Amino acid sequence: MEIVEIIKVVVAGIICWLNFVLIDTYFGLPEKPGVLGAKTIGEKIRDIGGNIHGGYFMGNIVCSPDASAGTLLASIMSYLMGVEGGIIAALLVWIGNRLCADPGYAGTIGALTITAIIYLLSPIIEAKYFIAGMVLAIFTIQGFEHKYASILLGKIAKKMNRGE
Amino acid sequence: MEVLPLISGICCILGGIGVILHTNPINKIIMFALLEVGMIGLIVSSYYLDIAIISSLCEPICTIILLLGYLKYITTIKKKKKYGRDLPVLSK
Amino acid sequence: MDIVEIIIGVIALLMAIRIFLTRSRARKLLYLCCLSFCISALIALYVDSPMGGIVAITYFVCSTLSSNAIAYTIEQAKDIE
Amino acid sequence: MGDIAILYLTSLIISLIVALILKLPLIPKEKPVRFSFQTSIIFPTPILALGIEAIFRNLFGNYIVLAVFAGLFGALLSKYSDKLFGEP
Repeated sequence: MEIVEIIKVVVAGIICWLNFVLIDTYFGLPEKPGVLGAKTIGEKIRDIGGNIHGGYFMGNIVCSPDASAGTLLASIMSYLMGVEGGIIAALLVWIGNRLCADPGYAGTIGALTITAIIYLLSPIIEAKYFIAGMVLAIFTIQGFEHKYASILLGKIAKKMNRGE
Repeated sequence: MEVLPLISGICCILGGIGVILHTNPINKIIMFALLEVGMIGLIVSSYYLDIAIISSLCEPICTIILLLGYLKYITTIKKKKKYGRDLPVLSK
Repeated sequence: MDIVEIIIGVIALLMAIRIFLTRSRARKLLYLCCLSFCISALIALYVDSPMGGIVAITYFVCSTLSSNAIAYTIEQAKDIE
Repeated sequence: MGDIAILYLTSLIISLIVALILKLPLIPKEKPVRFSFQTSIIFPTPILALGIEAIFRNLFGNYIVLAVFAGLFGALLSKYSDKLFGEP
């Protein structure tokens, strides 16, 4: 039975990865550093041999709650409260975004889309596996190997016409 | 054997050692943030949820006060060095 | 002991050790961000009631504010020196 | 099920009407849209109204009056968010 659970976690992780990377790239995170702190992280990533636009992406995730935070918090609230929890999470993520001097398009739209996906997939994959999947997805970008992750993010940004 | 108290305890111990061992002030503040992470985890693991909300609201405020003090310290050192370079005129 | 909690716990342990060992200041912030994702998920899985969700959201937003301030200060300190 | 849908629809429609009365623009005037801080009818107003309605329904119960107030508060929060959070 453990094998089935691990397969569910991996599939949920792939869905969450596609969700937050595509939404963040579409709303222009790799294009420019939104706040001053993201600039220094991007230049640091460039110094160790990565891509500068991937570095801006990582810095913007650290400095304000974007679609990654929206995905995690909406899956937590929909595990605890059902569909209404996702809407409450979208409201609170918008307030957090405005506190960090960010327009807040990416966070709320990411939260609403993951709520819809969890509601559609709930007979097959429960919301508990999406939490672990989101942690696994953020681990592959922020925690595993910064150089290659930033090169991959830069290629995706170039393909979607955001940044160079 | 639960997972949350175990991870929080390890974070507290590592943060406490790191605050002593690192020498750069920014590194000390980052290690202090790691210690606060473990502290909030330990509070939640004994179900004191209201205290957890209050302490996680107060955490960025105390970090910002420490950082303001650090910036003031750097600026003071810079000004004193410039003033010290001008001083030898008096000592001649 | 659930398989979901074990996966998140292993990732959190790895991140705590990597924060302690990395030398660069800017890369420590990236690992700290990943650690706060893990702790926020663990809080929600441990408490298992709507109040736990409120605690998780409050904790995550406030830790983001704190790391925003630290990154801003690194840039300012580089400017002054 | 039908009652809950009616409550959410009420708060959504009330928030749109109040936003029209307060003269919010339909979409932000600055281009490109994804970097502008200006609030408009399409983006934050319906989400704020639905979120406040969800919080009210979980705290106090299913009343139609609370849905009307939720729509009113959502539109007001969307209009005056610049004064509340500070200009960027």
